[in-house]
Amino acid sequence: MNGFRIQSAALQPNVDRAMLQSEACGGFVSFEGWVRNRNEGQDVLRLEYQAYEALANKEGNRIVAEALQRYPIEHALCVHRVGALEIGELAVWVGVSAGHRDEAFRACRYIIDEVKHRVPIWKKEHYLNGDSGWVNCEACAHPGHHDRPPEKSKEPGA
Amino acid sequence: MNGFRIQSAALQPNVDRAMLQSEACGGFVSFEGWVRNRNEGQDVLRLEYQAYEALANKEGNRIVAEALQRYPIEHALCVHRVGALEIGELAVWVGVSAGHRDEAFRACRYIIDEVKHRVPIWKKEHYLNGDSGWVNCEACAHPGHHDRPPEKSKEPGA
Amino acid sequence: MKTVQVEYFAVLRERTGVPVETIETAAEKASDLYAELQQRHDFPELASLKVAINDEFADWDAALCNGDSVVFIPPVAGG
Amino acid sequence: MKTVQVEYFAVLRERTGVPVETIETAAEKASDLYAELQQRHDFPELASLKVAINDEFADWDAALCNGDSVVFIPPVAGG
Repeated sequence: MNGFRIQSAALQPNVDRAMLQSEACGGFVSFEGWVRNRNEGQDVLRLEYQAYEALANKEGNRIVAEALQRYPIEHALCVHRVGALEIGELAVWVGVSAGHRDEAFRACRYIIDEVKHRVPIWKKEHYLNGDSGWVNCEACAHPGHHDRPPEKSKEPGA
Repeated sequence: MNGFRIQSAALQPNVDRAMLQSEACGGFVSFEGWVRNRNEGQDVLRLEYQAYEALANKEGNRIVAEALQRYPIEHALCVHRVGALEIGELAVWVGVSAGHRDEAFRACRYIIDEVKHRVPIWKKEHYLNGDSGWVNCEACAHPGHHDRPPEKSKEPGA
Repeated sequence: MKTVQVEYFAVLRERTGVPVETIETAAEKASDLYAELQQRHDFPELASLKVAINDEFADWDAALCNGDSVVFIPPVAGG
Repeated sequence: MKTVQVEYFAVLRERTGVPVETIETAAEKASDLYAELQQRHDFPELASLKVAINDEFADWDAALCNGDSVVFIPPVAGG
């Protein structure tokens, strides 16, 4: 049970976690990305994730395959949600099981870092003040579209 | 909901995870230590954890407090099981929620590393071949007690 | 002239108002096509984007063929 | 002479066969008490152990007082 998947239904980490269990594994590390109520100093009301699914699935599965090749781990799975999400909801889940904890931590970190940088998924934040904006898109600011000011950050989000 | 606790009942990561949620948090990292069917080349049938509870609780809570001081995280919790455990069962759970993922990963790793080194909890492995032994106790080998050979490793387990 | 299908995501879909367009173009390369659409739809500068052809990442210099499907990829923000 | 309560865990409990003993001793320091019990119960060498007095980690040189509770701590293996 290794790979990457996109879904519009709410994530179920318990179900996916159970798929990664193995009697040979002593360590399991998971990461959950939750929708925060603030980002870059603005109050966030809700989020919208959009994915280019055909390529996102390819690239996501490549990343998980890379993790399985780089680290001596048993299973690795990443699930990303799309559509409208409320504050506190789970946007992305990564689970890694391994013989030992060091590899599980490193592989889990690798997968979420690479997914955030490489997988074609976009996030639009809707703010309390009525504005909205596509995150990380410095070039997207556009007078008249109520986009937020350009961002300086090169690091994609949390 | 921060701290450290020991319990003989099966761990319930879902219940504890829910206690760490916060609308200000974008990242959540958890570690689970599962009972493996092999260790140091021997087939393991089952495990037995014993704790010096009064001091284990003190030291465990100190470790979590250190993590909260060292890293800008929101919540951190560690739960350790004691008693007889079967292969595949959850022996220890650590959960950390934070604004950003880097701190959540680092604090989670800090807590499990320190817990394994400092908290007075002991693990006895029962092997397929009828032997048994207290893990990490090089000095525990004793002819006539069916302890396993002394270990060379200085690193405490998975 | 060739016919390509262009699918839009995120800020580009907001600017075009449609998720997909079929376009007749004389563009030789992916970057030529982007320049053409940039004028029409007020797209952001190319420098911050990537491009995919037939559901795989491609160079901006890649030649476009008749029937290709093209996606321009603004800075991603998953997770 | 003083009276101390000693609680045993892990390999030490296996060697003594009991979880706790009340001991009359002339031992001044924790290390003296361990040496005394080591002979009686065939305990491992002190070097790999730690000691706690009244539920807090202590130095092996710590003075023992009447009524103290003492725990010798073999190498831990939680997680």
